[in-house]
Amino acid sequence: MELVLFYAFAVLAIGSALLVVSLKNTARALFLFFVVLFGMAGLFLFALADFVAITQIMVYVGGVLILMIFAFMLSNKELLADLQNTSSRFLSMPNWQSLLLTLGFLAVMIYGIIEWQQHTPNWITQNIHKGQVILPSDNNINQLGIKFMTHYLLPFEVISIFLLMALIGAAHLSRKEDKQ
Amino acid sequence: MGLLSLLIFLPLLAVLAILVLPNRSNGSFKYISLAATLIQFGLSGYLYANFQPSESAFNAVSAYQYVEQMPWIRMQLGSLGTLEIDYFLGVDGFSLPLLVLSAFVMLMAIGASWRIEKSKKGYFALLMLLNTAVMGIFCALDFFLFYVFYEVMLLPLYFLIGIWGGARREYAAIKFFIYTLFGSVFMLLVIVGLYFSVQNPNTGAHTFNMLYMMDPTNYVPGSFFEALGNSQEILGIPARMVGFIVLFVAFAIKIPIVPLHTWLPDAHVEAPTPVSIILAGILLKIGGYGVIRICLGIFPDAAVDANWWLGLIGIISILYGAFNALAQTDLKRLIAYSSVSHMGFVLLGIASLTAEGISGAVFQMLSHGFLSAALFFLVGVLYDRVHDRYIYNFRGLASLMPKYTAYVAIAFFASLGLPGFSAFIGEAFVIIGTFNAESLSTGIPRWMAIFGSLGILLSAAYFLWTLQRMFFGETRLKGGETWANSLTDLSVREQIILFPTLALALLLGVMPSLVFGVLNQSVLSLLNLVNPYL
Amino acid sequence: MMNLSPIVASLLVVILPFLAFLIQAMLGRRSQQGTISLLAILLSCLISATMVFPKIWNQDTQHQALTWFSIGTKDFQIGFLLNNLTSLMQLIVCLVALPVHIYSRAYMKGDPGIHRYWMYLSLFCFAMLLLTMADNLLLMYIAWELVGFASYLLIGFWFHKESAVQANKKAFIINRIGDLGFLLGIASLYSIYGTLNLVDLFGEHGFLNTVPPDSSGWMTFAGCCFFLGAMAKSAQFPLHVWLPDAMEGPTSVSSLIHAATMVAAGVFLLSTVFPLFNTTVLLIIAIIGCITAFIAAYFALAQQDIKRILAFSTISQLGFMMVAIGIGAWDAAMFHLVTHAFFKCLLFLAAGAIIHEMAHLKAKHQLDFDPQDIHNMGGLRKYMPKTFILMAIASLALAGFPLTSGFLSKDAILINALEWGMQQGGLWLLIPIALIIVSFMTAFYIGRLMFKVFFGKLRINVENPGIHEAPGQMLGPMVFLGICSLFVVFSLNPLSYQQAFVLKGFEFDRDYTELHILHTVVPLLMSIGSILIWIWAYRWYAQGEAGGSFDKLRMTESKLRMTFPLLQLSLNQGYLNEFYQKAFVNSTVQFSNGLYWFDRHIIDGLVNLAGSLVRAISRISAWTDRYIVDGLVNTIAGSTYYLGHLLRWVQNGRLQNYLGFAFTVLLIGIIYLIFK
Amino acid sequence: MITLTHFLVVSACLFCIGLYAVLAKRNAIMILVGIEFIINAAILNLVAFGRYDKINYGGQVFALFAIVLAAAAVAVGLAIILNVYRKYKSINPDNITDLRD
Repeated sequence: MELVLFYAFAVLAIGSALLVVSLKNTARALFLFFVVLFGMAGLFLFALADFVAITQIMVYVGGVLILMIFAFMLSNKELLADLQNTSSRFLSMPNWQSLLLTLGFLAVMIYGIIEWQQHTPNWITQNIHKGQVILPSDNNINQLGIKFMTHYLLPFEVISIFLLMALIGAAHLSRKEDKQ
Repeated sequence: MGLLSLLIFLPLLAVLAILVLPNRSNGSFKYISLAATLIQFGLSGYLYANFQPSESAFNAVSAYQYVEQMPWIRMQLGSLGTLEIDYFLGVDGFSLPLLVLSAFVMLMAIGASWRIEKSKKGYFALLMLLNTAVMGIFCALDFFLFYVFYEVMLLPLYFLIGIWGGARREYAAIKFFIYTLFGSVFMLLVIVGLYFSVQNPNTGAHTFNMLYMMDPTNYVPGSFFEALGNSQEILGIPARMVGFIVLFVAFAIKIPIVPLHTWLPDAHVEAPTPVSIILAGILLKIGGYGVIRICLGIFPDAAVDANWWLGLIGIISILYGAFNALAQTDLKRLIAYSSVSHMGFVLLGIASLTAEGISGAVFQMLSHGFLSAALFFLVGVLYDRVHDRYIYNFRGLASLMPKYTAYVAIAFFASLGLPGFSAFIGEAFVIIGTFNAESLSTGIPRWMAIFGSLGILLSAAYFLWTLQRMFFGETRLKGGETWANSLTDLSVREQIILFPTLALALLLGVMPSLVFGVLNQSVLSLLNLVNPYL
Repeated sequence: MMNLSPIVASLLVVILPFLAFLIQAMLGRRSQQGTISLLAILLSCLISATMVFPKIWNQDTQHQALTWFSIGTKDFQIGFLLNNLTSLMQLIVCLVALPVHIYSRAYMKGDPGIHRYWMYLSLFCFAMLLLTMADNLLLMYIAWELVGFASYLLIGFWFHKESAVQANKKAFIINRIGDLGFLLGIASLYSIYGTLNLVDLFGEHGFLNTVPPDSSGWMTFAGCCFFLGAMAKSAQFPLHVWLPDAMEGPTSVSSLIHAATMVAAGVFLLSTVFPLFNTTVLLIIAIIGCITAFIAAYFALAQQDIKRILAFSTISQLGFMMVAIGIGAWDAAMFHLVTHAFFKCLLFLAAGAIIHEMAHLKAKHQLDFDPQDIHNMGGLRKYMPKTFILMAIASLALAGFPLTSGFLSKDAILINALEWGMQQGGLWLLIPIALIIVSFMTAFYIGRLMFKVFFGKLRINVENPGIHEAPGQMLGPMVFLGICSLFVVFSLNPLSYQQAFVLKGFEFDRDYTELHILHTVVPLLMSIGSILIWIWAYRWYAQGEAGGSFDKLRMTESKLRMTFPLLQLSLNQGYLNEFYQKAFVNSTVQFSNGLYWFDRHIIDGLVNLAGSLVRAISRISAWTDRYIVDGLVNTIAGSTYYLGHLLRWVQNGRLQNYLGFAFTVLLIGIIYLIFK
Repeated sequence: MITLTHFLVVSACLFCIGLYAVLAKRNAIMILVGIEFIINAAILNLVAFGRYDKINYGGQVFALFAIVLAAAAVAVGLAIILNVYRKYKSINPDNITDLRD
């Protein structure tokens, strides 16, 4: 049952992602992107990262996607072009060079994963032996909070500053330039 | 940083300032150049006033003053030993007057370029770069450094003639450039040869230090230019003679001698007035200076053997230049050929190897520096007004431009050796020295003095002819009324430039001790270097 | 008056005109009266006459020098040497210059360039005075050239007159030839004795032969060089041609420079360096002097320009002085120099006055004639009696009549020459004989001038010619000079030149014996001969057929010239000018043109040929390069180019492509790592 | 049993899809989306490996960091896209070839 659900989510995510890149209409693709993110959040749950999954949905769906849609709409010429495109082909033709490259990467990675399976890293086996793996019964959120405030305090602060900087930067970049 | 470095690199600062300033402020370039050169002139005057002649040998550091010596390039070249190039500056009685002359002529040149319109930034930057190079040449005591400055000098001149010149400027510029390069490339060979022949007695490394090159004991036994008992030959000519000839040719092109003079009329005619002034006032002196300092200093033995030929070349230059000047119809070309003639005296004086001759030669260089600069400036005045220099197109200018005529007449008479002006002292002592050479048995016969003196006569002929043809008589101009209207008399700026020049020529003519006081010891020590080979 | 030492006083004498020159130069047009110059020369004159000459003449020699500059181990000095010779010369220059200055104030009045005139005149005085007192040859040479320069300026004073500027050019260039001689003479002396100082060379008195007579070739050369210098300046044949042309300058200038002082500088120079001359040189001097005296007198015979007659007479008299030096009687030469200075100056000033009046006449009646042509004059005695008397005194002095100064000095030269000639014997007697003939010729041409100008009647036919006596400012100086032309100034005995104080100041031993008989015969012979010639000339010109009207005179003269080609030759100055023009000037010009052609086409041609040759070679090599070497290279380069072009396509500015390439390379790298 | 390999394969697929989007899409926003895919693939890996690190919770913590980074990247990226659009009136990267030689 668990495996079935996992596959379902995986297929959902990968399928939607394939659609996202294949669709000619950007508006649709962006909505499908939302589906991909949902799928991914589901997959996170299977990795016992419930908080990450929640954050994924909140940040991406609530923030990123909205932003993207806004941006898309602001570039209204593209929007028009896309709306006109609806009548023509539904799927865009794949770009063969990119496709080839991508498939090459996929092959290399699959090969890497297969190779990797033969010798699992030491720390994983050690942790499994010591039983130091996250279990579905663990209180993840609690632990995460503690870790953020103790062990990862510095990166946490740095990342918040960084986020602030990024937002200010984004605001600055996107402001309308003064006409001289 | 010593005073000489300051003197050399001050114009370079001006170059930087000119390059950094935006094109918008191109009115300030001339002021920057003027300020730099004025400071330079003051500085050189200060150096001149504080110079103490010393009786040291010509190849001793103590004979030079304001010496600056520091290692510049030290490179291990494996089996060839250490490459030893010094930043080595110093002045003696030969270079110091020329230094002051250069600064003064530069001032004149800047004054003459006051109204330049075309691309001021490049013009003044090049002018200042030239200034640096010229100062460096006169100060350098390291042959490598000398050569660097020597080559640096070519570049700005090429562009100054080639860009700001007259109708055939490209031809003239290229001719000038190739001529000079022809000499200096061979000079480089000799420099390298000398380098491998000379050792620094203190470190044992090969060196470019000129003073070491002047001491025969510093030569490596068996080396190509070995000074004592050298038996190397090229095509049957002794190696040191070859070195001497090659260096001499390099400098002789600059002097210039007949038959290597043909770049000069073209360059002068095509160059803009300030560049003509610099060419005549400074550049030609580098040739004479090089012959004295380097040819005589480093190869005194060869110089003693070759001086008969040097004298002959001097005579030929004097007479040939004078006769050619007589045949000219272009005023500027006339003055250019008169330069050839007057610089022939320099060579003759040097060749005489007498104190009178060499002093006269140096004095003649100074005097010619002032006077030819003034003459070219005067031609420039005329050319500015009507863009014509053809002698037959003018007549009776004296009534139109009395002040101008007065200046021209003074400059002409000063150039033709009227006593009271500097050229007289120079020419008279070259003749006296040359005549005296026979009694000192330096190998110059007396007939050379007699033939040389004919040059003085001819110079009177062509200058007076020009004066009579252009300035006296009833006013008749080719351009008629329009010319008569545009031929205004000298402006204040022009007088400010001309007056000190001619005043200096007069001052030097009346008080030659101003120069001889500084020069005399150096001449004597040079002769001490040469005399053992006589 | 203050009591200055003679050296300081003579410094003042020299400096004052120089100051005047400077002040006049600065004031320019603002000072036209010439007061400054006049004042300067007046003071100089006074100082010279009261404080220099009396203290030096026949007393101690004074010498003072400062080191001017040193070359090598030798010092060159600047200083004054005051002895009999120099103080006398200084006084003469002052005494002649002063009247000329005063005269000029009236004569040059109203000339637009008069400020320049005063400037040049002061410059000349300065240079001439410096010349007289220089204690070394270098300084003397400087002054020597400066007087030449001043003379150049003054000859060309009216610079818009073509003939004037031609004349001054000619004068300067010919003087330059002499200057070269002087310079080479200096150079030879310097190389023989190692000094140029007159005191070192000849001792304090300046005329002691302390230098051992060295008869080597170079001594002869040096002597000839100095003589060449004197030849040009003192207008000796064949370098005399500039002097007649120099008459283009104002007459006052001619009187001062080209008659009295500057042209005599050559004689002065030779007297100064007299001990240097060996017999060869002296003979050359005598011969040249004799030829000059004769030829110039001959040329003077047929001249029609009043100033040219006087100019040739000057040349002739200078020749006399040269002969005197050549025979060793340089004291006589100096004596003649002094007397000649006064009477020749007077002659010129008087001629100036006449020309002035003739020019007035010309301007007043708007006639077209040459105011200097004696054919246009005549009968002026009636209009200008005082001028006539003064000019007559001067003419008599020139012709050597008793009671004049010229009689004394000319006799001195003639008698010395005869004594010398008898000593030498043979052909050398020709020289004194020639001199005697020249004396008669002198009497003739000056008589011709006098009679043509002052006797008969005015040949310009106008009613009421309006010619009158010269103004007082011009007459005064002339009177002074007239007095100086009389014997009393020089000797109390009008008949014996040996009593003259000038000669007494220069006593020295002669090489030849004195013949007493000559001292009575020669003056007598000369006087009688001259008087006879004057009478003949008077009959011929004043009363005879030539005394008539202008046309008649001209006809007679031209007829005469037709019959006597020698006269034609004389009028044209022996065609020497034409000869020089053809032989020297034109050939020099042609030679220089040829040389310039050579320069342009051969030397520069060679350079350009070398250039073209290099270009031709480079063109061949360029061809080889382009089609052979470059063919190869081009193939390589071409393939590189296409390869590069291929790669260039990578740089298409599309970020995605860049990324794609990056990933491709990454992929290839990974695959490589996997398969390694 | 869901093994680590499952996650890795899924993330590899997603990464490749993202890569394709980045390389091939002709719309800057879609490129951004592709980048998000790649980041998500990485997050998935982090989370998957994070299961075996209970002590530090490194995987999940860094997953969270990565999400934040992605959000920041998107913000900045979109701002840049907007500016580009303003300047070129296009967000097709093919039209923006200022880097061409």
